[in-house]
Amino acid sequence: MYGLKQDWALEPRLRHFVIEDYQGLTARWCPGCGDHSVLGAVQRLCRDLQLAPEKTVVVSGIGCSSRFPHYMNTYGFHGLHGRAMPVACGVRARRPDLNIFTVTGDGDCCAIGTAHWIHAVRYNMKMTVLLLDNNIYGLTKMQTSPTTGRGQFSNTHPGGAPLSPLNPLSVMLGITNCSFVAQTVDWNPGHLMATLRKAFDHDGFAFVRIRQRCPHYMPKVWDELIKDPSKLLLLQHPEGIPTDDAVERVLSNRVEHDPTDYLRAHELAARDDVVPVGLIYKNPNAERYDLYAQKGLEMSPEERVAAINRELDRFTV
Amino acid sequence: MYGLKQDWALEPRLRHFVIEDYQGLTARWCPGCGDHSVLGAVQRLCRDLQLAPEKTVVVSGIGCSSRFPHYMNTYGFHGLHGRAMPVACGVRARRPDLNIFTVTGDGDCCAIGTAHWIHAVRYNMKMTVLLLDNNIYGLTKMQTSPTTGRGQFSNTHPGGAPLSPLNPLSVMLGITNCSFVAQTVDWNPGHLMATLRKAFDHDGFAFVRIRQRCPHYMPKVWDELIKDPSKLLLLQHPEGIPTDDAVERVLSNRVEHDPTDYLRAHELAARDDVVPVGLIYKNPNAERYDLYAQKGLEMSPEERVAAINRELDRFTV
Amino acid sequence: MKEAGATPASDVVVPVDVKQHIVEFVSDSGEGAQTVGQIFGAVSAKMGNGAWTVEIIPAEVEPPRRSRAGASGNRIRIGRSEIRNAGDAADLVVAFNEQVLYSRIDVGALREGTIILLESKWATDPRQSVRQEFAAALEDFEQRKYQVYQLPLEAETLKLISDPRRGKNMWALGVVCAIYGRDIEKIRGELAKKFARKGEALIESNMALVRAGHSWAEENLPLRFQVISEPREKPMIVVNGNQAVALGAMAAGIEVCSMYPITPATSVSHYLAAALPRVGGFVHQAEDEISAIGFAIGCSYAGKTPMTVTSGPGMALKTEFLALAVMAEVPLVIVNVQRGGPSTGLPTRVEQGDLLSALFGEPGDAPKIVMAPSTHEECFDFMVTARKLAETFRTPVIVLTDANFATGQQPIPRPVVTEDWLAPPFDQSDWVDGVAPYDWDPVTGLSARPIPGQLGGKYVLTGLAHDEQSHVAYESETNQRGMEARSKKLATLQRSLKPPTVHGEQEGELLVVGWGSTRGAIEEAVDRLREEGHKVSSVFLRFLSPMEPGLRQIFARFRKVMTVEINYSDDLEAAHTNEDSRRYAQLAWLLRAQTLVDVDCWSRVPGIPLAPGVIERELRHRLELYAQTER
Amino acid sequence: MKEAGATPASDVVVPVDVKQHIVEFVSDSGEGAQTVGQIFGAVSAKMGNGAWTVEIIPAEVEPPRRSRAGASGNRIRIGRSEIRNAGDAADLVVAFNEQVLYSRIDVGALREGTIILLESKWATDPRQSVRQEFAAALEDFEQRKYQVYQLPLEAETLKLISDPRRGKNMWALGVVCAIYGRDIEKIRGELAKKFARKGEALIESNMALVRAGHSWAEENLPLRFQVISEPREKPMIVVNGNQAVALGAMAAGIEVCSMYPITPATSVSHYLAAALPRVGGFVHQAEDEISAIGFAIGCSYAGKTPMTVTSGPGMALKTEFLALAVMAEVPLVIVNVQRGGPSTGLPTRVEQGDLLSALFGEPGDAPKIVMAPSTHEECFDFMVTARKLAETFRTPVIVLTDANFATGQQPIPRPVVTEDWLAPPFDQSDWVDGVAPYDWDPVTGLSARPIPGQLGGKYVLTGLAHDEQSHVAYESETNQRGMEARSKKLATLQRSLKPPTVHGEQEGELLVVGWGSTRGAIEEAVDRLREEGHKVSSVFLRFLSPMEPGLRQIFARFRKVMTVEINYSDDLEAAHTNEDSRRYAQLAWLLRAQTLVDVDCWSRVPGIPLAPGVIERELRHRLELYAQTER
Ligand SMILES: Cc1ncc(C[n+]2csc(CCOP(=O)(O)OP(=O)(O)O)c2C)c(N)n1
Ligand SMILES: Cc1ncc(C[n+]2csc(CCOP(=O)(O)OP(=O)(O)O)c2C)c(N)n1
Ligand code: SF4
Ligand code: SF4
Ligand SMILES: [Mg+2]
Ligand SMILES: [Mg+2]
Repeated sequence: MYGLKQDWALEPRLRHFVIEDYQGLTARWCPGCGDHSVLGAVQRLCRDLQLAPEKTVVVSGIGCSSRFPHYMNTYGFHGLHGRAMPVACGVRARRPDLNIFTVTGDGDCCAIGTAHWIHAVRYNMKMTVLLLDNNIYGLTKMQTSPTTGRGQFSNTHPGGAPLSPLNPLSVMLGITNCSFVAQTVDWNPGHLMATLRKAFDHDGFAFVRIRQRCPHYMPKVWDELIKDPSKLLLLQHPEGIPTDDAVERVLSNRVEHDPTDYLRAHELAARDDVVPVGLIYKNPNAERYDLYAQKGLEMSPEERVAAINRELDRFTV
Repeated sequence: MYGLKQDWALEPRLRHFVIEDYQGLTARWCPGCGDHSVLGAVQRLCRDLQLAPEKTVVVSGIGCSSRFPHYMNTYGFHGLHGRAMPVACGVRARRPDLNIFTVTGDGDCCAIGTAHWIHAVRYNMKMTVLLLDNNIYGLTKMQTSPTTGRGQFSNTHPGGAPLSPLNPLSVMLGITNCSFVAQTVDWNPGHLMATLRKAFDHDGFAFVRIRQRCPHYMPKVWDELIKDPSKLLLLQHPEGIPTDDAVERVLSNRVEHDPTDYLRAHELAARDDVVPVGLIYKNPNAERYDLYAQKGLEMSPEERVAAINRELDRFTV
Repeated sequence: MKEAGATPASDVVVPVDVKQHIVEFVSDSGEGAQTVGQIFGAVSAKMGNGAWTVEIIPAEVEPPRRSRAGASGNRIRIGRSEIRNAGDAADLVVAFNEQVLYSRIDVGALREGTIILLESKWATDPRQSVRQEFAAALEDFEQRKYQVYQLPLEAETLKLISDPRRGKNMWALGVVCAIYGRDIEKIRGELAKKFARKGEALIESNMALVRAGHSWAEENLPLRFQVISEPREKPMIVVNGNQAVALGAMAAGIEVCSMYPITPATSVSHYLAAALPRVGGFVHQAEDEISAIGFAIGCSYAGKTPMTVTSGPGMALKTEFLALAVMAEVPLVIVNVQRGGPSTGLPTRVEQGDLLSALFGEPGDAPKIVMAPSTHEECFDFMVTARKLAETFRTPVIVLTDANFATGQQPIPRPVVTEDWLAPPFDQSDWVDGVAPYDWDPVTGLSARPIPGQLGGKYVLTGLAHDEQSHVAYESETNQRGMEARSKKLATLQRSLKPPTVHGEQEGELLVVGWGSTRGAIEEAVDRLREEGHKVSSVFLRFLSPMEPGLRQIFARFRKVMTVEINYSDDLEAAHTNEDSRRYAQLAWLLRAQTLVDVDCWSRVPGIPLAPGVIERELRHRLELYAQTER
Repeated sequence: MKEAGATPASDVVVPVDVKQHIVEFVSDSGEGAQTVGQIFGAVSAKMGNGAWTVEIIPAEVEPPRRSRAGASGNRIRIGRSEIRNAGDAADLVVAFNEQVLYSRIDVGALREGTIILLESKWATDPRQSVRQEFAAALEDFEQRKYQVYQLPLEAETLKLISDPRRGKNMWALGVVCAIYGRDIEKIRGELAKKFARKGEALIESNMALVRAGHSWAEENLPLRFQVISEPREKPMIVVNGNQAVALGAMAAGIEVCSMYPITPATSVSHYLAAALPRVGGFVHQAEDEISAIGFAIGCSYAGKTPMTVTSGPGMALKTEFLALAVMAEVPLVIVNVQRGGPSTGLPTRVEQGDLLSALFGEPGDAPKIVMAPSTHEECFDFMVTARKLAETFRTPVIVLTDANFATGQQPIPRPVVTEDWLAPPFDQSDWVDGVAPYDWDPVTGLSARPIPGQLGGKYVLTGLAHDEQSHVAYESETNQRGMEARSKKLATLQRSLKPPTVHGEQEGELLVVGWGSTRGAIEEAVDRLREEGHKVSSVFLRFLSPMEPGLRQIFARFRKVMTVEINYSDDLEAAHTNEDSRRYAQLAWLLRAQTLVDVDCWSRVPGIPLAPGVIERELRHRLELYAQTER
């Protein structure tokens, strides 16, 4: 069962991928669920970038949103509730060659996964992270999540959620090494695609919070936001998410924002009158733990045996 | 084993407490350890406020700092590594009458305890929280903590810590409902006392990050800070931590800061050229989960039995 | 196949007398089969029948229509006397389309002769594919020897309302009520409860549908069954196991339920979230399961009475805090509504796979009390007992239920709640001077505990090894003494327990040992074999740690002892194992170690409850096997 | 009492020939007794003696001086042949003050006749209290019949350097080397290793102190012991168990150690943090233990070879991920350096309390491989085996060591590392078309796994119940099949194992069964009894899951079987339990369930290793007891 070839280098193959190459099992989300649009966008992104499916890994936790990997035709890891981040970081550690997408939900990421989320932001290992934030626990049938609005009915708070929602954007901005924080909505495919593309290209931990419709449990909450596009504030900047006419036509409420402006990013993230969409913050100078982790990857078996023998020398009497 | 009296009301007793009433077992920290000063300060605070020792609970996790409860002569809960917050929140839930201190270390709070810390800030239940931040894992003999400086030698990073430290202050400011964030140093007793006093009086989750000397493992790091008081930036404001002459004499590097100014708080928290000491942020309007948790506390046994019978009615055929 | 609508029933159909019958309603998710199934069960209970209602739940939130994956509904087993399990194959199934019916066929819920009342409209569906599927199914059903009656479900419903998806369930309910002679005015009461907030009009329009279905069936269906019932004397409540646990928790005086959502445990807290504020408590939804138990431990330390409730993956996360509760002797009730494992496993399905982890899950020696209710009544009662034991023995108590209980609904006598169940653990009078916080009784291991606020009781709780003063202690003797004290508590409890009662003869060929929700099914299987003259008895363990006494004596009276469980074991006849390596079912493992009796086992992990017929078949097989190998 | 300095030794003291001797160095923390103890052990090993060195560690970081709590140092047991445990009472103790010596007396480390070399300066300490304490101690020591020699430790050291706290340990080392005839030039080599970076001058000044001590002893002490040694042919390494594990990990090709600090496991990663980057890997210190194992699982899924290392509370936190690794068949080596439990327990102390939780800790059925090395060599070897088994059986493998191994140092033959141990689990050539990601072999349960990057191998790993394609599956049969496949793997491994070897006669009165670090002590105790003619043998299990085969056959050859373990069990003679309720030691429990043999046990939780003498006494007692009750 032990292999022969030491390196993971792949001979170049001439292949062209079409969208079907990225489609896995039939998605079983509710009709109208925002997860469908995100899935489509990620599949298009893979196609546009011609990512080799076998070099692509989608890691998730548990939740409606975390079923994502099953619907992709790539490698996938549908792990434990709240624990997508450590797994994804582990996959990255010694595999600089893989494309990694991490998909998580608001409960998965911001409740049970909080510690790993905070520290994954700090580790800043290269991967594209999608928070599918529907403001509710979907899979377990409508319990309050950290991002549920105050007063919102849920099965664990039939009298309404007692606390104002956690703001994942604000939280991340407070973390050292935070390098890429964007927000978009699942129902604007143009902006969603542009955001994913920018995130994928980012050299580090690129976090995209996607406001995601859950028509099954939260029809009202999402209807309001969708019907009134002026509730979205489009952030624009040459360094930010590029926007085209189609996007700008719908999102008329716009503002210039330099994503490297830390305080301005905080100010925007904290706004609760509008939903800022675009690149909130970017720090190209953040340290990358994956570069630290990959040290020694190039050593040959002979070099390693020799090095181990040098270690044994230290203990030899 | 079941009791008789239903309520927890205490008959008034005429008692006067002296410092010895708060002193428990002999503290076993290293000579010169900053934990000693914090212990002394907390004991003085209790004495000054004449807190009934039996109405006072000190909750901690595991670490050098978390041995704190043993050295107090009050009720104490020396729990699990990283888990002081949920226990303290549970103690508070149905006991508005108790004085609660939560003591934690930088590993305890900002590594393994991250999720509970973030959410405890959000719950904003009334208690005084002391983060004894020595930038290292003390008890387990010198491993990197999230607040360890980049490049610092430790036993898990003999080549130097690879990442810049997490900033607990910045993290907390990003959390909804964050209501009180202060910073002080263990070696300035005046400022320490004033900060603890202010924190104790706060109606909510009052978080004090105390820069704490660990002469045993990190003599250099702390020496530098102690020797050069200009490295500390004293925050002053009528709403902030009151400072007296003694404090001001040492801390000549001063600035006015309105603790309700959210963005300014972020700016100050993020500074790494100086250590701002004082009240960084305060939000008197934050929601309090303990008030939600205490509902129904006043119901009599008769009322409760009647209410349970009404519940049974719902299922009766 | 009978074309129901086309076969006018004779005016007087003589009802067939049956002891028990199993009825299922299945529809697409969202078509309301669950609602009417529950009502049918409740009305039957009200009329004095024994009843067991169990939900049929799709794995997805909004599965596609007309799909096997989408089947949603209820199975209701009613009987003359008490009904304690969901039974074998269904006698009558109402299906809103043929695809959802297939999902029931797939799990073996039907048998030759099962009566099927099937929506007829698919025969004329505009989509050819649908028409074909339907026709093929009808043919298939005929071959499978089901008795199919077609129902003009939607057509008749449309006569009364415009959106049949919101009413055909009620019409179908009317049909079934006609078949079983249910008192349809009792349905009114159930509808009134359900739609209380939505107003009288809705109740009336639903009643109209029920009546319409009823009349249609009386005129067009030649089916009548009679399950004789006697009106009850005592008031009954109809609850599923999770509701029984929640009600028991309130009756036990538990005022805080600290939890994190997880299937199939969440519904305990859903109900408590609504109910606890009314009885003076609240549900704390924590950020994760670790925090949930930590919060509960904090509450308990402060003298309040909390519980936590979870399932497999959540139990795993609670391991560390559970050990602290054992070590520092913090009273706490932990309910584990078991689901299919390991790992995420089968989240909505039943398993009894958490017994060994409940006993041995924590690194180090962590003796605690583990109980498993075996009836709905015990789901309620054991919460009260568990809380009492937790306080008295100063220990966590794990209550193991499972997804079978969680979704199975049953009428049970209405409990009479007393005030002393609610009493707080302690008053706040002064602590007796000089008594240590862990004043372990040398014989029983018991000690009283101080509560913050109690003058003179101050101590620092710790999870480190500690002496009677709760001071951290590294001495060998102290560590040994503390361990001993905690272990003694189990022996003390064990001495106060009675040997379990044997169901059936006190001696014989085979003794079946079980625990938890399989009781009804196992006893039914045993009774069937006994009726045939087999010398089979059964015994149920409700205490798993400590174990009830007298087992060796009981086992000695039977030639062979085996357990039947819903968890994994290597099969007795499996080729891959031998006596050296066979991995036994969890209770069997415990019994072997404790009694040294060669306890055999038959266990399976089907994700569904073991039907009495399945158990009966396996016991019969075992009897033959033992006869071959041992005589 | 002998006043050493005052008693000029005769010129030629004839050395007393001994088979083995136990020497201790104890000082205040920071005075360097640990350093010289280690050097003494290493030098003895170098000279060809058997040696076991164990640290004496205070519980606090900087304990007060001259306190029992502050004792820090080393015990070194040397012998003619291999030494495999720390032995009974010390033969000779060098103590830097009388208080630290008391801490050794408290744990029973001394006996009548033990030679004590005690710093003399306290007699003239300026503090009266100190003088009194010292005087009282000397008197007490006389009563306890110790042989006390006073050493002018500080006085002599001051002749060479100004801060005696930084040198008296070396002087003391010189003294002991003189007593045992150690080659002091060999010390130079050790010092050179230790102070390599600090320069030649420091090495020289230390050597000067060693020589001074040596000369002083030759002139002033009438003590000479000879432990005959033969120079080794093969090269040896001197390692503690944690170092052996770390070296084994590297030799096994493990390139990532993902961990969170916890005593007594951390030192594995301390060494690896320095060494792995040199051999092409790294240590990941995660934010907690959950993340540590999650990261390791991610590495392994991606085709790299990780390990995680922890102790009790950390194991508890890993429970959920461990179940995922079992369920989804992710190869992973988990080292648990056991400490005192439950909960935070005794963090620095030894226990064997995590056996049952290793086997049964996870909710649901989670079969995995569990191994326990019983020697230092096995600590190294089992890492290589564990990694191989993890890959071949596609499963997590738990390696149980403990705090006794962690701190006990021993010379073992230097392993010869081969390249194929390091080979990555798979090359990246294409996955064979049509082979499912879980293509469970129907007989063995084994299957090959695809690795991201492998063309044609794409699959989505899941912790839900799944079929061969790794598709989530709710069907009863699929769940049963998956469970069976995972269980079969253990049976497959079991078939490839040999029965364990019995130490001593193959049949007799009593068979002692053990596991883990107690091996050296148990076999020494058994040998002593055998020398007296008792028919006692012992057997050690290195595989705990699956268990090694043939146990029933072996047990059958002995009248009585018992385990000796360092964990809690209700005592055989304890008043509080009976046969129904007795809680057995962990291995005993397993053996009883699997073999149905009435396996007895004697176990204790002293937080310190079981000395051979203690075991010998208990075995003797058991032999008497059995003789009384059974004949
Ligand atoms: C340890 C553990 N706790 C709880 C659960 C139950 N659970 C599954 S998904 C989920 C929450 C899902 O919410 P979210 O992450 O927001 O995802 P969504 O379904 O909304 O996409 C919970 C609580 C679990 N599987 N494992
Ligand atoms: C679950 C668990 N993991 C690890 C440990 C080991 N441990 C004890 S204290 C500690 C870190 C202490 O660092 P910190 O919180 O900064 O406290 P300090 O000692 O510096 O005051 C660790 C890792 C533990 N006791 N429990
Ligand atoms: S419940 Fe909500 S999040 Fe889940 S699939 Fe349905 S719409 Fe999507
Ligand atoms: S190690 Fe550091 S933190 Fe711990 S007691 Fe010593 S000085 Fe204080
Ligand atoms: Mg969600
Ligand atoms: Mg620290």
